[in-house]
Amino acid sequence: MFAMSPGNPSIGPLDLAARAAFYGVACATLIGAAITVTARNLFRAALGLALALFGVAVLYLFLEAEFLAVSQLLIYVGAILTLIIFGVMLTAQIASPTQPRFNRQAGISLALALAVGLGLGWIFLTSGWPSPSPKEPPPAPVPLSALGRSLISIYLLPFELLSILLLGTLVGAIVIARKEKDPE
Amino acid sequence: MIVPLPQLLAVSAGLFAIGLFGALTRKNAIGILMSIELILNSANLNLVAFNRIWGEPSGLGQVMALFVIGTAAGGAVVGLALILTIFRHRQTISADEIKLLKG
Amino acid sequence: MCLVVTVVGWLIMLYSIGYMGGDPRFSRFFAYLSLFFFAMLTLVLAGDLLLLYIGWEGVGLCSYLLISFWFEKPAAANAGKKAFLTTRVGDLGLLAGILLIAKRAGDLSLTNLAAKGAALGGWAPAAALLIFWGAAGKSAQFPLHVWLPDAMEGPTPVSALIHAATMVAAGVYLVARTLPLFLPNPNALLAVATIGGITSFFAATIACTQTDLKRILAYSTISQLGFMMMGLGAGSAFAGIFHLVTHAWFKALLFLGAGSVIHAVHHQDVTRMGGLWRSMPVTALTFTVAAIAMAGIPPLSGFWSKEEILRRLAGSGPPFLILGLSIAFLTAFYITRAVVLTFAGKPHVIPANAHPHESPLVMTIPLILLMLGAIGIGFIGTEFAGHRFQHFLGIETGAAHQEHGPAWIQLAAIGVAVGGIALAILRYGLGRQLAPARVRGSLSWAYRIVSNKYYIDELYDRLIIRPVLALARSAFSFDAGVIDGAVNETGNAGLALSRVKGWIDQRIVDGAVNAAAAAVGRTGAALRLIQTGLVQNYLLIAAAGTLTLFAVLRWLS
Amino acid sequence: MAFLARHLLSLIVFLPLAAGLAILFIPKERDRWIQAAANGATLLVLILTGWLALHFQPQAPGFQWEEAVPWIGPIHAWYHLGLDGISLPLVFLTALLSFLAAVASTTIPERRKEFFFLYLLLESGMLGTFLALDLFLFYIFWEVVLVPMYFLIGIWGGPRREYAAIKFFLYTLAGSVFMLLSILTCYLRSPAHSFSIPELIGKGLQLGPAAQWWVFLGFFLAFAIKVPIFPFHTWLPDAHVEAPAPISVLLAGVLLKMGGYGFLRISFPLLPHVAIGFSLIMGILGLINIVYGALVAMAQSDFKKLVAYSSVSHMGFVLLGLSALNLTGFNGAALEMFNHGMITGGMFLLVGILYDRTHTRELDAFGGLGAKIPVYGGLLSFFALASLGLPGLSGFVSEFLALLGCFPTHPAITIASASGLVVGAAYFLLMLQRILLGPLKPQWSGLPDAGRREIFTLVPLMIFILWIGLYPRCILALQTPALTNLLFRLGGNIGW
Repeated sequence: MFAMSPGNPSIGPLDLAARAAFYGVACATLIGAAITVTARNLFRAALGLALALFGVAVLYLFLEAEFLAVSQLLIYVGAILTLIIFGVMLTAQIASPTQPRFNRQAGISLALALAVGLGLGWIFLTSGWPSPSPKEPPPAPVPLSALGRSLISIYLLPFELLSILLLGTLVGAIVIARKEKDPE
Repeated sequence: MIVPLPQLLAVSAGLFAIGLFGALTRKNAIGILMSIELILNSANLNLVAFNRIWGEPSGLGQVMALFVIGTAAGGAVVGLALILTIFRHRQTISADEIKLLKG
Repeated sequence: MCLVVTVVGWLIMLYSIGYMGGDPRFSRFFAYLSLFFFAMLTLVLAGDLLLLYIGWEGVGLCSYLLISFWFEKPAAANAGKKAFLTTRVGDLGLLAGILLIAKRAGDLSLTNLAAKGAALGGWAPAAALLIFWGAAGKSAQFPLHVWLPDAMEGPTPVSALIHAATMVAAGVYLVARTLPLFLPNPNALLAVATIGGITSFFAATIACTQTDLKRILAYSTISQLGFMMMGLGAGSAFAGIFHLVTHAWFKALLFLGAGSVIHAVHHQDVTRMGGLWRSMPVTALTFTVAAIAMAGIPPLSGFWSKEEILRRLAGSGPPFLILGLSIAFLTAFYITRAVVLTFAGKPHVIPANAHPHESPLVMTIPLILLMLGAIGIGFIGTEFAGHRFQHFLGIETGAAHQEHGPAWIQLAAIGVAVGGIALAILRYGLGRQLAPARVRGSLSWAYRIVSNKYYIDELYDRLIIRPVLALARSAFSFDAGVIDGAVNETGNAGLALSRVKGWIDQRIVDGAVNAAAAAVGRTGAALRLIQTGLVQNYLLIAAAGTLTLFAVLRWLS
Repeated sequence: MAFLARHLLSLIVFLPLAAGLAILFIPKERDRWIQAAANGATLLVLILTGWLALHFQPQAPGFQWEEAVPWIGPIHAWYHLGLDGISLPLVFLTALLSFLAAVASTTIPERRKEFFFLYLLLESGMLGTFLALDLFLFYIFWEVVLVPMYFLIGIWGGPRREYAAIKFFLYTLAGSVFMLLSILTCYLRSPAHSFSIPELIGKGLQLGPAAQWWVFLGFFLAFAIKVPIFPFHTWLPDAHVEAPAPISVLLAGVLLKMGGYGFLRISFPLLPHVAIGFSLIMGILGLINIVYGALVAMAQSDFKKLVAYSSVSHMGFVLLGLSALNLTGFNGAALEMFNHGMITGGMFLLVGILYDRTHTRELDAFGGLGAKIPVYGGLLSFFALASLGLPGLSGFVSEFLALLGCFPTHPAITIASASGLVVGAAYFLLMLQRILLGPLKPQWSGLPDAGRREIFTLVPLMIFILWIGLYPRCILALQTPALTNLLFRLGGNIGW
C-alpha cells in the first residue's frame, strides 16, 4: 500500500491523496506540539499534547507500524495524558494570568531551539539517504507476529528489565507521593 | 502513498525543537514534563521510520520505540509524583522557584 | 693415670665431706666434682684426639665452676674467669693442632702416632708444638701459668684434686701420649724441655717468696709440672708420667694438709702461723712426710721419680742437668720453709684467740692413706720393684731405660735436697740470716721482682687484657660511630635529598599544581555564576553545548 | 587424609595464617582463648614438622612432599613447595622456636590479639621462605616476613622501637630490591624461562662471567643483610634490643638463617662459578664477623646487645663453613645455623625472663644472682657455655666442623678465626660473672626464680643442644645427601 521511495517519479492520484493526508497530519502534529509549549492555560496545553500524540500515532500508521500506533494511543493518550490532566487539576494552578508563561531565558531558548530544529532539519533534508533502486521492491513491513516473537526471544532481557523498571517506578511513585504521616 | 523519509524526519526535528523549547522555557513543571514527552515522541518517530526503511526483520526500531514509551510512562508517573509532593510542600510548581540543585 | 684420678679422687671426695660440711651449696659442690670426674676420665680414656678434646674442655669447665664456687667473692669469680680464658688460649693451640693432624693425617685416633708424624712430614714439628701449646695452657706452663695461683681461690679440695693432682697433669699426660710426634723432632723436644725448665725454675723461685700457704703450693705445682715437662722434653714419657703419678700423691696430700690447716686457723698466711704440730699432730705429720717426699729424700716416692728425670736430663746436656738440680734444691728449700713456718716453733697463731684443733676423722683418714701412698708409690718404678710401672705403661722397656745414669746423679740429687732442707731450717727454723745485710740490701730489688711473680700478671694486664678491652671498646665505637654512622648518614642523606626534593616539590611542582588549581578555582568561581540551581538553565547549557559540539564536529569533518 | 598428605607442606605453611585469621574473630576479652589458639596452632605445626622429620628419606634424590601448581600463568610463576635436607632442619627449627616463643609471649602486655595475628603471619612467612622452590614465591614469602616484623618491633618494642623498626625495614627492603633484580635477571636470562629454582639450576643461566657476578652480588646483598654480614649488620643490635623477647627469639633464631639458607638454596647452586671465586671473600667476611662481632660484644654493657653481637660472631662461622666449599664446611655451616637458632633463641628467652623481673638489661646492675636464683643461673650458664662452644654441647660441633672444613681451603683465615673462640669465651664469662657472680646487690633480694612456664620453654632447647652436642650424626645424616648434591654442582671437594 505504501511505497517509500522518495525519488519515485510515478506519483498516482492515490499517492497524492496520501501525501496530502501525510502533510496534513504532520502539520496537525506540529501545531499540537506548539500549543503544548505555548498555551498559557495548562489544560489547553494538555489538549495540544493530545493532538500531537494522536498525530504521531497516525504517522506510525503511515509507517505501517500498526501495533505501535495502537500502543501510542493506549499508553500516551489513554494513560499518560490522563495522568497529566489529573496532575494539572490537582496542582490547581491551571492558569494564572499574572504569571508569564515562559521564564527569563525564553529568547535564548527560542534561538537555540530554532537552531537545533533548523540544523536537524537541514541535516535530514540534505543527507543523501540510501534509496532502494526502483526495481527492487521495498522491504516488507515487520509483521506483528515477528515483533511479538522478538520481544520475548531476542529482546527478552531488556523487556524483563523494563518490567522491573516499571515495577520500581510504581513503588517509587507511591512512596514519593504518599501523604506523609503527621509526626503528631 | 509515499512517505518521504526526509520530510518525516523533518517533522520529527520540528517536534524535537518545539519540545526542547518548551522544556527550556516553560515555568510550569507539568509543562516541562509534557515538552519532554514531545521530545521522546520525536525520537520514537525516527526509530520507527528508520526501522521501516531498512526493514530490520526483528523490528528493532519498533521494539525500542515500545521501550521508550514504557520508560516514558514510568518517567511521567514518577515525575508527576514528584511534582505533587513538591507542590504539597511548597505550594508551587514553578520550576524557577525550585532551587534544590543550587549549591 | 686413670688409677690416679680415681684413687686420689676418691680420697679427696672423702675429705671434702668434712671440709665442705656446712656450706650452703654442699650438694652442688659434689655435683660439680662428679662432673669433673666424668670429664677427666673421658680425657684419660679417650682413644681419639677429638674425644680427648671434649674431656679437655670439660675439665676446664669444671675447673671454672669450682674455682668460682664461692662466687660471692669477686676474687674467686675473677680467678675462675682467668683460669678458663687462659686455658682457652691454650686450647686454641690444641684445636689448631688437631685441625692440622686431621687435615694432614686423616684421622685423629691416638694409635699409630709415629706413622701420623711421618704423614705430617714438614708439619710434624708445628703440630707437636701446637699440641704442646695446648698442654702448656692446661698444665700452667710459662707463659700461660698465671691462672693457677689465682685458682687457689677455690675450695682447697678442689685445689688438691684439680689444680695439683689431676687436671693440670692432663697437659703432661697429653704430651706423653703424643710423644711419638715429638720424638723425631729434636727441636720440638728441646722446646718442651726449655719451656718446662724455665717454668719450673721461675715458679720455684716465686714459691720461695710467697707467704700464702696455698700459693706456695700452687707455685710448687707449677714448678713440678715444669719438671715433668723437662722429663718429657728429655724424650722419656716414662719419666714424666712417673713423676706425675708420685706428684699426684704427695701434692694432693700437701694440699689437703694445707686445707686442714686452713680449716683450723681460717686463714692462709704462713707468717701468721707456727707451732701447729702441737694442736694438729696428724696433719703436721702427714704434711711433713709429703714435704720430704717432694724434696726428694729417699726412700720416699718423690726421690725416685725425680731421680729418674734428672737421669734423663743428664742425657740432654749439662745445662739441663744443672737447671734440674737447682730446681730440686729450690724445691727442697721452699717446701721446708713452708713446713717450718707452719708447724714448727712456738705457737703464734694470729689471731691469738683462735684455737686450732685437729680436723675430723673423715679428713684425717684420707691424709693418712695419701701419706702411705706418698711414701710407697715411688717403688713401683724402681728396679727394686722390677720396673713394674714401666711394664704397666708398656712403653720404653727397651734398651733406652736399661742404661743407668751415673751414680753421682743420685748422690747429687740427695745432696741438693738435703742442702735445701738444711738451708731452710737454718733460715726459718733458727732465724739465721744467710747473707750479710749489705748483700741482702742490694738483692732486695731481686726479691721484690720475684715476690711479685716477675710482674707477669701486670705485664699481661698491660699488654693483653687492656689492649683487648680497648680494642673491643674501639671496635664498638667504630661500629656505633662509623658503620652505623654511615648507615644513619645514608639515612640522613636520604632525608636531606628528600628535603631538597620536597622544596622542589613545594616550589616548582606544587607551585605549578597550585597555579593550575588556582586557575581552576577562578574559573570555577566564574562558572559558579551560572550555577543557578534552575534545572532549565542547566538544560539550556547542555543543549547549547551539544549543539556546539555537533557544529564543531561537523566543521571538523 | 590422602589430600592432607599430598598438601602437607601447604598445610604447614598456611596453618599459622589460618589460625591468625581465626584469632581476629575471637573477642579481645577472651585472652586465654587467644593464647590457647596461638599455642595450639604453633604446636600443631611443630607436630607436623616433627612428623616430616621422622618420615624424611635422606637418601632420596630431589625434593619430598613436593607441590607444584601453576599460579600466575603469563609469567610462569608456580606455587611450588618442597622439602630437602637443607631446608628440613630450618623448618623444624622455625616450628620449634615459634611454639616456644608463643608460649613465652604470655608476657606481652597489650594488644595481644593483633600481636598474635602478626606473629602467626610471621611464622607462615618464615616457613614459606624455607619451603618455596619458586623464586617468585620465595620473594613473596621473604617480603611477607618483613611486614609483620616491622609492626611487631614497632608496636611492642622498647623505647627506640620506631627507629629500630624503620631501620630494620629499610635495610632489609634495600637488600630485597637487589634480590628482585637478580631474580628477574635469572628469569629473563635462562632458557628455562621460569622462576622454578630446580629448573633454573638444571638448565643454567645464559650469562657472561661478569653478569654472573652481578647477579650473585644482588643475591649476596639481600642475604648478607639478613645474615647479617659485616658491614651490613648494624640493624641487628637495634632491632634485637628493641624487639620484645619472643620476637628477638625469632629474629635471631630464624630470620638470620634465611640469609644463610639463601646462599645454600639459591646463590651457590645457581651460580657455581661465582661461588667458587667468591670463597675467599666469604672466608674473610666470616673472619671479620667472628672476631669483630666478638670484640664488639665484649664492649657491651647491655645484656641483650651482647647477645645480639654474639649472633654476628656466630653467623661468621656459617660464612666460614660456606667458604670452605667442602662437605665438612657445608655441614658445619648448615648445622651452625640450626644450633645457633637453638642457643641464641634460648639466650634471648633468658634475657627476656630477667628483663621481665628487673626491667633493666644493664649488666652492671646485676651481680650475685647465682645465689639468689640458682635455677635461672644454671640455665643461663648452660646456654652461655653452649654459645661459647663447649664440647659436648651443640655449638662446639658445628663450629668445629666449620673450622675443620675451612682449614684446607683457607688455613690462615681458619687459624685467625679460632681466636674468636677465646674472645667469645671471654665475653660470655664476663657476662656470667657480671650477672651471676660476685656479691648480691640488695635491690634483687626479692627476685623470684625462673617459673615453670619459663623452664618449659627452655628445656626442649636444652635437650636438642645436648643431643646434637653428643650425637650430631642424627641431623648431619639428614642434610649430608642434599649438601653432597650441592657440592657436585659446585665441583667441590666431596671427600671433606
